Amino acid sequence: MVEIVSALEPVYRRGAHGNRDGGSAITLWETQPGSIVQVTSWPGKEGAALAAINAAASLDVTADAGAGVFSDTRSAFGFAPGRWLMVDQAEGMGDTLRDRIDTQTGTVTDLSHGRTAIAIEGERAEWVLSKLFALDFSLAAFPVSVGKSTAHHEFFTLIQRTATDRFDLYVYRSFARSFWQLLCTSAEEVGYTVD
Amino acid sequence: MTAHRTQRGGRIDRSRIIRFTFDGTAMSGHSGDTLASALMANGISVVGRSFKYHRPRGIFAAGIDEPNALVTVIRGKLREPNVPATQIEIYDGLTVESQNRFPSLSFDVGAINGLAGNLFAAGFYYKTFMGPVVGPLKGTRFWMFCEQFIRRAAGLGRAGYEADTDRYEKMFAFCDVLVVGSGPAGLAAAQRAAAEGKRVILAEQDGTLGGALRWRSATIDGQPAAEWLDTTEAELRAAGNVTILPRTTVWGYYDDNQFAALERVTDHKSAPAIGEPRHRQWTIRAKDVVLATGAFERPIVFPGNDRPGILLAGAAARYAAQFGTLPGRRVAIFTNNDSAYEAAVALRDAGAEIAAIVDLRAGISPAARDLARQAGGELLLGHAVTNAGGTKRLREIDVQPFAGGTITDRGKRSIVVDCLAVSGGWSPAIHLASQAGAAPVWDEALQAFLPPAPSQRWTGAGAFAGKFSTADALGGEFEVDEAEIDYAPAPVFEIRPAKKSGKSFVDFQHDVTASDIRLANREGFQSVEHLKRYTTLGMATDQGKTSNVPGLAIMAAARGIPISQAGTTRFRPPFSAVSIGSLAADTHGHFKPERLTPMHDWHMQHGARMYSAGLWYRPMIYGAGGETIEQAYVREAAAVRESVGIVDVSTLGKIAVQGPDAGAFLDRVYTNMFSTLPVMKARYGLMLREEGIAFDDGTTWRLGEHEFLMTTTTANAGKVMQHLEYYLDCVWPDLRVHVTSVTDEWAGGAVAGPNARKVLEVCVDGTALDNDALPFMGIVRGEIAGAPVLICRLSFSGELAYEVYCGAGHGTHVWDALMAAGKPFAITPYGLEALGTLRIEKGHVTGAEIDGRTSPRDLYLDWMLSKKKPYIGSAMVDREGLVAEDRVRLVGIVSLDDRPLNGGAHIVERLEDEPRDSIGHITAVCYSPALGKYIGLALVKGGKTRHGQRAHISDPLRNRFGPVEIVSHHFFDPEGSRMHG
Amino acid sequence: MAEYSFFSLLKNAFNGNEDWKPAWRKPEPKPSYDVIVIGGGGHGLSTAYYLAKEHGLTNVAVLEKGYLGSGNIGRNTTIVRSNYLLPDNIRFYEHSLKLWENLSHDLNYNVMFSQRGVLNLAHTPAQMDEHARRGNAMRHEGGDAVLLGREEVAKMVPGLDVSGSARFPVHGGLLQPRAGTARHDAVAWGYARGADRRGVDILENCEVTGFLREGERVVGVTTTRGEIRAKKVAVAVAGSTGRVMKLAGIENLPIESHVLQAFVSESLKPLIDQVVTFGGGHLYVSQSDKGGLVFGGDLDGYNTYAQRGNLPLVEEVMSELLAMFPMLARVRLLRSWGGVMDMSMDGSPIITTGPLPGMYLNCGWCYGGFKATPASGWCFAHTIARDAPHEFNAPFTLDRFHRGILIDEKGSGATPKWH
Amino acid sequence: MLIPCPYCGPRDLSEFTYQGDATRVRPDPGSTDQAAWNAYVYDRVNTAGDHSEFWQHSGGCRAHLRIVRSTLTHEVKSVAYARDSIHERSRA
Repeated sequence: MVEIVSALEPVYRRGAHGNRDGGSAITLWETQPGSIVQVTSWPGKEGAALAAINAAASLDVTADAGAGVFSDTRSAFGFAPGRWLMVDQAEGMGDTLRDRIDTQTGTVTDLSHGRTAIAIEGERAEWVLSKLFALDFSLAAFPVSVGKSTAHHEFFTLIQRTATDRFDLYVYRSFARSFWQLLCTSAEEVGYTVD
Repeated sequence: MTAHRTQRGGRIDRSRIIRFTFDGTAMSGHSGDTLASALMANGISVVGRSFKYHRPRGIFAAGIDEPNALVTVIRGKLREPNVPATQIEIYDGLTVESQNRFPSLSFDVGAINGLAGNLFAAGFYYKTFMGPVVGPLKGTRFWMFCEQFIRRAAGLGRAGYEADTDRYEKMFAFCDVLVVGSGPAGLAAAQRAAAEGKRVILAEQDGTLGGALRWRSATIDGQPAAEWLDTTEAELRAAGNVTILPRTTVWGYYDDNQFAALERVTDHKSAPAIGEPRHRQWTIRAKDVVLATGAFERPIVFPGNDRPGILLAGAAARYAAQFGTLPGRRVAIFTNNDSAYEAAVALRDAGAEIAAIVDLRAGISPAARDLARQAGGELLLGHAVTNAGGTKRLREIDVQPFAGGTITDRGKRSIVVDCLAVSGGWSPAIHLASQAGAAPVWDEALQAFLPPAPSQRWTGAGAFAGKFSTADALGGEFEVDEAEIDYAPAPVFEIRPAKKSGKSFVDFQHDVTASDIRLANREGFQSVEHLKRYTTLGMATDQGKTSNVPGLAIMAAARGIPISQAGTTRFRPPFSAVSIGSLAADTHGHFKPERLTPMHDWHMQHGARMYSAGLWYRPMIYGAGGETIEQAYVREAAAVRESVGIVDVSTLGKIAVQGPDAGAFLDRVYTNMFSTLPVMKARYGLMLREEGIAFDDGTTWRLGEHEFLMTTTTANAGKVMQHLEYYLDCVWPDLRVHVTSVTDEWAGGAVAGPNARKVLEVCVDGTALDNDALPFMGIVRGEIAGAPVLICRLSFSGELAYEVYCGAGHGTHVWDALMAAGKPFAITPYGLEALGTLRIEKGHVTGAEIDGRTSPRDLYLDWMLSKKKPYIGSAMVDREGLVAEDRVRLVGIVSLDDRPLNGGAHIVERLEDEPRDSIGHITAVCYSPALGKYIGLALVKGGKTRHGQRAHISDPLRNRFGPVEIVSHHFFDPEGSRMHG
Repeated sequence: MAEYSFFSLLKNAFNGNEDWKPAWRKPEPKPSYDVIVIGGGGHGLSTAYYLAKEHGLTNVAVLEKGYLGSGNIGRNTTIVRSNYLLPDNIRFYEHSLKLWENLSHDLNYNVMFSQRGVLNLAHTPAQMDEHARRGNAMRHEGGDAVLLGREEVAKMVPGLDVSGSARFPVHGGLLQPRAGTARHDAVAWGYARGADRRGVDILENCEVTGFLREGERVVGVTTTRGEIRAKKVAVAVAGSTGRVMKLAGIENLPIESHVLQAFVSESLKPLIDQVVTFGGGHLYVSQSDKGGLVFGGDLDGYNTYAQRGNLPLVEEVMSELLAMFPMLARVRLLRSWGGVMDMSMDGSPIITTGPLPGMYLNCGWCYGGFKATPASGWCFAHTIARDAPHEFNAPFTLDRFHRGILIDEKGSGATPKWH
Repeated sequence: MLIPCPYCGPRDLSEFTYQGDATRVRPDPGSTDQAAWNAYVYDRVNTAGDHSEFWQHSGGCRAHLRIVRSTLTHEVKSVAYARDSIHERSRA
């Protein structure tokens, strides 16, 4: 397999940065999944589409708006009516889902190359993300495993909370470098480490 | 330490000396001082000059309402003008300059304007400077001559041209209860909400919490107010559900309880910490909000009321009690209400001598009498201050008996004082409530506008709601011991001695006087808005916080109507001025994101000069060894025609159109047919707007029975996506079609030229590439260097050409492989300029021709209009205006003088006519290596009918005129034999 | 002696300014007029003025629902220019510019028209070509336009970010030297006084509540100050067009009402001498004689009659301003406000007879209303007096949309928020 | 302004794109009734009051919504997915 080259390479500077007074309050890294796949069902076929996702990935996503699940290697969440994002560290999930979801159920769109996945973890993750997105990141309003779609200016972003202090962000690849730089700048105040 | 610093008291840290400079003079103050209190402590009486008459002015207020003491804060090369000294917390190294004075604050030549005050009355600009009707200064010339002097004289502080390199940030916050203001009302509200477990944000515009608790005397639950404040603040800080934001002004109340607030994060520090923004712009979404914004004290209007040394009584008390600074040694009080008596006591307690308390009222409350006794000094009830003397420092005041609105000369006397503390009553700070949408209500008893009934989810508390006592502000549950004074003022706003004795100011900063308001009335500028606009009352940086109500009252009196009928202006955001940087937040210095193709780094490493196309960066040319742009693109374009070139086309919009009805949907979206397109074939399509105007074009590839890959132009990708989504959601929801933007999923490279197939044959695995396997507009899947690719044989250049798509993460890998495979054929990377040249030679249209005004017929694309089916635009494309004879239509033009053509030049039939009648314009130009000529595309009236005719370009802006021949836009290989070959 | 002059100012200064007359009378409505103009904004007042001055019609009333000039005439960013692309627009706005050049004399009222130049920046070679096309179009119609290179722009506008590292580096710009700014309120007041002195009744606080009809024909209006009849009823109410026309039974028009926000900074010593517009977005800025930077950008982009906007647009405008002038981050925004724009479907106005007999309609001003004030009134007065349009407003018909004879300056079609 | 997206919940105005008057009815695709087409493309009710309009949650789930909102106060009175409201209209 040919490696998927990161869009961030020249600006991805591992190590500790920003204000070091309190150490690093957050950690940032690119998760580089092998598969990022969108599944969209026809109205009324949401159940069948979900069943296919859950079967393909051995997950248990429910039909509620924004509902999601995750494991060590996979995650899935709804981000629009009848629309889910399915992420797998391994390549090939697109084909697996295409095999399981027929035309009568919905459609599968492979976005493995088109989105850049960034994780932000740490006690100040909510604070830093609140600089960019008009979302309430408190645990009550944004529980663990839930997904949301949002935007900061031109940066369209999908966000899944994967721990009380961790969020996984999916941004368009062509914007990823600018977004990463913005994220790093926003994190300087609290100190951050790129892993 | 100075004559004006009190011996003790105040919430300042006397052990910490802070050094700053004012107009170049080194001074010092204490931690806890504002610049205003520190200047006062240093004995500075004149702090600024007024706008129009350049009158010397001193500190008048203690808060955001300060009209006079505006200064410029200087940090390195950066200047921040017009900052109220009352809002600046001093820090070591603070450097400030006074403003609007020349040559110096103490001697200002502009003060000469004051001598001709009657000439410069309200509206004088409108009545003169028109200049002569004939001669060299007619028209606007005389005015413009005068204007340059007026402009220089006007304005307040000077901003610099140096780019501001500080950081600004945004922050979104959500809460159950936002409390605006941390005076007693705000603190109590925050405490209550916190106890109920609500998520609370408490915003305070000052650096410290407490509002009036910091200077008014009262006992709360047995504790002195200041102690209660400290305890309560500590409790709130300890609670997990309260966010306290000091130095944060809530300045905007927007729809649906969204608030804009400015936090001044580092303005009070000598230097910011790493990563710390200067300002943070908060957008707060609050379920409920408590407006506890307090009230502004009003001045009383009388002749000479702007002398340095005259200030608001509440402010005087605050300087004494909070800052341990005396505004004067020998102080008189002038009031129409009880609250100033508290101020008198505070000043007295801090060490000032109270010379007299002059009260317009004949009788006062027992509490006020008590306070008067404590303060000492003469109590002059039924008296008014009728004049004030002293230029750079108040020297004396004139006092006369006052009864029933009349001043009597008998009993007139002068009192020597260096400070006059004035109170004309209080105006609740209702600005945010007014922004939220409703008109305030005039309260006759309090002589003030009270907040309207809420139109959004807010409640009011404390002085904001007309509840001025500490007990009322805190609410019922506290035991409060305070002077029980009466806050209702006498309804007197102006003192008008019979004999005119000087200017009586209403709006201090803008030098609007009471006579200006009466002049406005005489001239019919009576409505509040006319008053404001004609006299500029309330338009200064303080937005009339002290002047609005007195101004309105004087107008009402002049008109002989009650104030309630005179109306009030609507308050608009911002409540107080906010830095433009904070509103731009993270975009300051980073205006828009950069969109990069997967091969961006390769282009940069190979000498590409980049061109910004919307947010994208695309190679314009690859500069080889000092070539000009023209030399580079001619070389690149020639290489394509002669052998092979490669261009990055990743920026083209790409949309996955999926579902059983995808073909039917495309038939409606495109003017031509797509449902009949075979799988693994592509077709060029044209989209119109409903009006029948060309919208976008591109090729769409059928990858499966139910799966299409649509390409759009780079510029319109977003618009087309939205267009498709709109029709699927709002017009044809029954169609089972999904659209997804996959622009970023694919890297695309177009390999073009007679040797294109040979290049691919070297590197593509898994598929044949011959004419049968991959005919024109055919598509195949294969692999290049192990990466899966999708190859479509289509041509924008007119050459044998292939678009090779692969996953974006494989983009550079595949590009490298193509470059390696092309090496024997001298494969040449080419940029937008060469791409443009090749397309002009072929007569293909782009955004320059599909400009939102041209119809498909104008572009000779009518062959693409299907007669077999309706499509978006089909019903309107034949309207009379769209088929008119005189429309401009697409042609080619050839320069006949062998000189370059210019885009944007016009075409005329004859150069001799004056004015020349334009028959069209040039949309795109190039030097054509294939033709050896300068050519262009143009939109010209008559279009095709002019082929073979001579015309002229007329480009007066660039002084380029010359003959051209109008020809077909298909310049090169019109039969298309090269791309089919 | 003219009513207003330096000498009259001096004379009055010695009298303590006690003798000035009201700028316009506040008369009671008469039962009938030859012409009623609905709308006491810039366009309504200039229409009344030119009806009296150019056509001898003085039995005219201007009806204003609030105070005179309460609408967009006092809410705009005061820019006057004729730098249009399409000939129909150039001719009309060029006529307007010529009227502006003599307006202070004509009205004996200093409207402070300052021909300081309007500079449109270009940030790509393609944008330079677009500007050249526009400037050449202006020159071919007899207007003034100059194309400037980057160095010339840098010299003319200190503080402008002309560096190559700007996100959208400046390539040059199109300058219209005769364009500039004027004092917006003065235009309303000057026309009001001019019309008043010629006999026109200006009726403030007189809201139209209905139309009087005889058959199809409009023969007057009902108002909050009583019924008023007229031979001709002209409507010039900009953002309120939809509301007023509904009173006449016209339910649909090619108009949407949108809010446009405007902004002013605190007063500063002279910093920016021209009107400068950004090509990497949509922003225009100039500095008033009082020293405030006056600027604005795009519409908020949704239908509204509320004269207030929302935050996202505020932030976008500030971003664009700082992209041009990075020194302004430390300058402070003093005030923002909103005006309701009557956005037409092609971005160009409507000045026409009809749509009902006895009625005349002037609307669809989009962003162009202020600079059009003189020509709009001039052409509308002609149309009312002669029952036919002048050649300058002949293209601005109501039926052009249906016929497809569009004057689409921006090429963005029937989506008003994009014009 | 906040818009209550049925999927995403109340979201900031900045995430939405206005898509105009939702009372307009597109004629049958094959219709040749010019007056109906003209009305659809160019004429607007431009209501001062409760206005029925489309918004796209373009910075979110991308669904089009049909919203009734006051053009006098900006208060959102009702919201539904556009596709559902079209279905209802076509059933009616």
